[in-house]
Amino acid sequence: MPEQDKSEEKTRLIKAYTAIVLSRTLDNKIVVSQRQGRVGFYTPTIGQEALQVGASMALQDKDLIYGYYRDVPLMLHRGVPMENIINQIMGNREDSALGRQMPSHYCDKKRNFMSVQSPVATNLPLAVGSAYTQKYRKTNSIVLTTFGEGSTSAPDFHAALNLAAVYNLPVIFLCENNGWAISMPVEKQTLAEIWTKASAYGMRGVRANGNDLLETYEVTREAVKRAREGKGPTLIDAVSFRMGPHSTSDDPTKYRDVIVEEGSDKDPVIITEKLLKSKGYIDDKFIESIKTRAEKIVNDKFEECAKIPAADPSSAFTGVYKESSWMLDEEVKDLL
Amino acid sequence: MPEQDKSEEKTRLIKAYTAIVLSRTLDNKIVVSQRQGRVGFYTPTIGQEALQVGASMALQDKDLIYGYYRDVPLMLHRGVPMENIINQIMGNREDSALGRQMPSHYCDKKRNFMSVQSPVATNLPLAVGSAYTQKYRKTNSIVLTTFGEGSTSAPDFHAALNLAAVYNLPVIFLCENNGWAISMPVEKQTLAEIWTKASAYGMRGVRANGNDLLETYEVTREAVKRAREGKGPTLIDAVSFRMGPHSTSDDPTKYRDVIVEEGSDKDPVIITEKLLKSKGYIDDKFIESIKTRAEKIVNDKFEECAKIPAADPSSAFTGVYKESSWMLDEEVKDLL
Amino acid sequence: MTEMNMVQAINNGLDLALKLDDSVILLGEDIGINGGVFRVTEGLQKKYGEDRVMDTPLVELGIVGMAIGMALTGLKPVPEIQFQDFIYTAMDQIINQAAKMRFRSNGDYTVPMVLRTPYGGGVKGGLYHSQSGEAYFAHTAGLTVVTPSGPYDAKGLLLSAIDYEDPVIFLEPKRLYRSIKEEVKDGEYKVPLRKASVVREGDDLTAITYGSMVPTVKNTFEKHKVNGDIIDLRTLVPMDIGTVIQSVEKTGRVVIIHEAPRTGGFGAEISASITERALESLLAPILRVTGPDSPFPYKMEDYYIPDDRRIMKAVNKLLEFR
Amino acid sequence: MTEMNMVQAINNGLDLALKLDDSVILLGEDIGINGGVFRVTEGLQKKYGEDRVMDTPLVELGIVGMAIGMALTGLKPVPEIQFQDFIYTAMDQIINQAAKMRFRSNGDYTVPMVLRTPYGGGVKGGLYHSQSGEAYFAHTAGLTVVTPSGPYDAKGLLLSAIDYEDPVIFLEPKRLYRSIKEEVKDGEYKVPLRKASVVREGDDLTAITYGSMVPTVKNTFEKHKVNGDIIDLRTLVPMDIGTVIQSVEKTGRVVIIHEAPRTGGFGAEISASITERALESLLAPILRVTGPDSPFPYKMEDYYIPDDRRIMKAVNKLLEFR
Ligand SMILES: Cc1ncc(C[n+]2csc(CCOP(=O)(O)OP(=O)(O)O)c2C)c(N)n1
Ligand SMILES: Cc1ncc(C[n+]2csc(CCOP(=O)(O)OP(=O)(O)O)c2C)c(N)n1
Ligand SMILES: [Mg+2]
Ligand SMILES: [Mg+2]
Repeated sequence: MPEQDKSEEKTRLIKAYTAIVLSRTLDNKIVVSQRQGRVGFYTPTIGQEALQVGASMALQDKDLIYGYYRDVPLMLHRGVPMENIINQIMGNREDSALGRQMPSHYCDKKRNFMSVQSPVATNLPLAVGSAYTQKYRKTNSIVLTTFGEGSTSAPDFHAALNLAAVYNLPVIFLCENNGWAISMPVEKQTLAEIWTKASAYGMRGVRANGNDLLETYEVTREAVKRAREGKGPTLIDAVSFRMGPHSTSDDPTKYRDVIVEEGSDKDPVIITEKLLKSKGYIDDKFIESIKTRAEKIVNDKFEECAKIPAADPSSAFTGVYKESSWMLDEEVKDLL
Repeated sequence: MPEQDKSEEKTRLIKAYTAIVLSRTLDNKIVVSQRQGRVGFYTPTIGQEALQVGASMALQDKDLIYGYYRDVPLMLHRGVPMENIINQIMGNREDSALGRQMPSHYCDKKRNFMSVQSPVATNLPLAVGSAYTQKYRKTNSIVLTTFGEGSTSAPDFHAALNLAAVYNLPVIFLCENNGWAISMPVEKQTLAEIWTKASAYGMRGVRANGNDLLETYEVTREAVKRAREGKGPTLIDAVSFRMGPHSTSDDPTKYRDVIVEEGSDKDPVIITEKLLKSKGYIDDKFIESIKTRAEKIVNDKFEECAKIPAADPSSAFTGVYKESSWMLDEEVKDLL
Repeated sequence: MTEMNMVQAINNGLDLALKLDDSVILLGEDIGINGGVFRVTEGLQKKYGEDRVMDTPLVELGIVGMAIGMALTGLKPVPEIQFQDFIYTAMDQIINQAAKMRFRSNGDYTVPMVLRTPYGGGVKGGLYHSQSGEAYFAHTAGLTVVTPSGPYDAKGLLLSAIDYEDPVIFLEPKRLYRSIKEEVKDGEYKVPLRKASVVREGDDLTAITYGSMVPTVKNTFEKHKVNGDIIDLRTLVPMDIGTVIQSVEKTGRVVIIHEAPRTGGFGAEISASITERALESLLAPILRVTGPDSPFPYKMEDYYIPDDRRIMKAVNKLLEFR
Repeated sequence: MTEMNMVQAINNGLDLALKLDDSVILLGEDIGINGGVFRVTEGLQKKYGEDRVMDTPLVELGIVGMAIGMALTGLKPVPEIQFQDFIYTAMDQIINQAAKMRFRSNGDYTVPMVLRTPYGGGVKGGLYHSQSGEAYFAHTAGLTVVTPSGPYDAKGLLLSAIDYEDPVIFLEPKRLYRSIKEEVKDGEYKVPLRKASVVREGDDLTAITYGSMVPTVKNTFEKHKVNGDIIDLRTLVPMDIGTVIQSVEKTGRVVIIHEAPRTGGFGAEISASITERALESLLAPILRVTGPDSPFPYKMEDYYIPDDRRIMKAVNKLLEFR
């Protein structure tokens, strides 16, 4: 690799690694805070950092993302300010949804990160429609949408992939295959490997080791390139592992043994560190300093955000229509 | 082939051919009657006779069928009395649904032919549930469900195939691939060949030439055998051609040229005749006599059924619950 | 001005919308080369191309979901569901995505989509080609539910809906598609959403109805010389409560007519809203003349749909009540 | 008799049903090894095996569709939808298959299925874990809509529903899952469907409510010593109109309380049914205290759900009205 490229790669990988560490640190902080009652609910992202950041590395700012409730690493790498994420989780006055949505339901229009819903896979047809806009308007932007492997059983997955293929749209379906849908292991969810489902739509499907930052990046980059060149959609099956519980309400000991311990060889943070070390981009000192800095950033941001007051109660009952309905106006007068 | 087997095959194939001819004759009769205003609506089956009869040949009486609105040949071969079909289409007092359902919405519990609905593909999850019952109750019966290739885009297709595979159920998905979904050709419906969609569920998928009675029979027989042996579901892509309009309300000249003329070499009736002739089972005289007899049977049955009076109007407003609701009772008093 | 039936008027409205604004995209099953099973989109694909009048695969939730995704990125999609009876697989997209998007994103993302679909009986469609499901949509905050009762309104309401910045469920009474002709303005004009229209005036009672039943009620009142107001709601939600209450305060007697089953139908909301606000004006019980609480039948549809006889039974009961 | 909360009572009812009849099959997401996200099915898979308590892939329409197919072939499926908010992709199966099967096959095929699902707010679930969609089901002829308000009724109604030969939508108020304990009979007993229960008696007014709101209304009446009937409908459709009208004729004043949004909510049907039948008994407008016409919010859910203050506002308005 020429020096110039190597230096670019180093910058890119350090940015990626930083996002991974920040995200892991934030994740742990929120989980602890939830237990302390400072946060209502949360869907941890632990274990899915490398694949999300790898995919994000392949995107441009103008590309659209229809993410899901587990996409903090992706958002951080993309440049969504950490306080936006924390404010959302706290549902305070600065939350994009003013406390209307549950925690983990992010939205950041400035960074083209669309509003997250709870019903799984229902973002996929929307992503397809938005990809249609890009093609129709010749924007040269593409759309990426994320979802879990359990969500591939949902009807919207089927609808979206077929439509994307038929209209040859610039959209990438990134399956964050963490092996579990709450208590349902992927082997019982479906008998086929996820990436092979693409062939049912005449679409390209590929698998990536989701714990390998660079592999996910390369696979996504290829998909992005094809999409931008008008060569159509790709389904990426990024295989990783859900290291945490499904959510802070979930007790995984009911249905599984822990298989990947934090800090073990299979932890994507450790795998990414090894990668960067092997390339000579970072060393233990760097790792320590970045983790210390991450702790401080996360703690500071968290405390800052915790001070932001709740939105005015009335904000939970407005903004349903552009022009309000008289019914709601009347009802709100009664209930506030 | 030993004599015994040959004679059995002859009986079987003549029964099949007879059903095909009867069905074609009935089809034409109903289409003409619709133009004369004697029938309200109809979805012709012309072109799909060989595949339906071929599939039916592989079933036992105890097997369940979840069919769709184009399954007259299948029903006739199975032994559904022709008058049941005509009565349904006329919606008279003898209709299984007492004139409640549109024409082409058959039901014959005695022959294990389940009630047909209009929304496409929504019979598929039901077929899976009923297949579950067979497995759970160890009945050794299997379930066959039919649908058009357009219906593979519908969400229920996706749900049903995945569930059937995951629970390894004795169910056969027979796609009657007639090339069109009203005005939408299969090439625009989906980019993949229909039989390949099975692989997305880890299921066996096979293609059959649906105009070839024996091929469809063999393919279905193999699928039935596997299902009965506990080897799970199969998707069969039986490729034929919709020779008629989508329905009597449809004008196909708006969107396509006629490609298969009745009586041409591609007509499954002609293809089946050739097959039976080549085996020495029938000759031209037999063909003529069977067609003449079919004309007579169809005309007689039709006129008989036409004489059956309509059901009492009140029957359109009963039978919603086992124990009627007071609301409906009250409403019906007002409207009759 | 040209004399048009409702199919022609909607076709004309869509044509105009497509011409005036290249953000407008039509999508649905068989709407392109085939011109729609009711011919509402006839000729439009030829005129505006396959990328603006899109034939879709057979998947209602995909049609609606894609349309929402288009709307979120600046287009103005007008999806068609071939029969309202087939909309239910798309209910999640409608209820959980379209209706809630503005609220949950605090206005960052909005869904200016007009979801067109023919509804109601009268074409011998049986259980699955005759349903009137307006109540399902009317109960869903975030949706605006509109139904025209004639060609002029159909075009004018459609153009308003396309301009509206929130999702509109546009229910077309298929029974009226070709049965009424009216003079319709050739160019652009709008009939406002959220505004009822008083289609006949009188003092003795108030008939409240919408969509497919409006002509029936009008004909009944004319034939039997009923001296009453007939209110065509046009927009069900948000309902034009002012017009309703004003009439009720004048007449004191109310009959509500719709084709959908009575229990939980939109008539219940109209009745409840009136009782809440104008009980003291009521001189008689509020009556509902509706479809019965049973699936829509094939053969006996003329009994199912409210008719002259049933409407007059209610009218007479109201007038005789004291 | 054992003291149980609603989770325990339903679990106990399911256990009994599974034991008594091998046609009973439970299916749903995470109901097996995990015991359900609310623990309602805890321990049942272990006891009855994976073929009777089935963990399913993530596909609501498949869960419901499969259950219908089981019911059509002699089983008694009890599918669970994890949250009622996620039921909408299965609406077509519910409306077009389950509800219409008996009618369209003239009784040859029937759907004895009990579709269980937790609904309503109070667990900080936001837009998608808090909905009360009963009105969608109540408007669908062919369905029977049931919702218990406490542990005893929950078990008894569930056992009636499993025995019933038509599809039942069994809505479990998740807010009450663990908040109330009652003495519950250990063995089999039934609480009849289609029968309301008068949970408190009084002369001044009638409160009509169901499911999640019943304890709130009871507490409010007790605390403020309101002298009124409280009717817990238990079965919404077909509604027990006799009990309702009898009370209204006694009191002449009616307040309806539910958590779902007002417009097109089931309260509208209750109100309309009363006005139709008992206008002359009414001494005051029928009032509705309901959730507002907006999506269910995360943070401000205590404002969304009718409370003591709002109920008393309506009660006082009714009592003062003359
Ligand atoms: C349509 C729908 N059904 C059920 C749920 C409840 N639920 C939330 S997450 C989840 C599992 C999703 O698994 P997967 O798609 O693999 O994503 P993961 O949580 O593993 O990232 C379920 C069943 C839901 N959100 N949406
Ligand atoms: C869910 C649904 N959407 C739309 C329709 C209207 N419709 C009736 S048949 C049909 C085409 C079906 O094509 P295919 O599945 O190939 O069956 P075929 O009619 O060709 O036998 C359509 C769109 C329907 N019945 N159901
Ligand atoms: Mg997962
Ligand atoms: Mg076809």
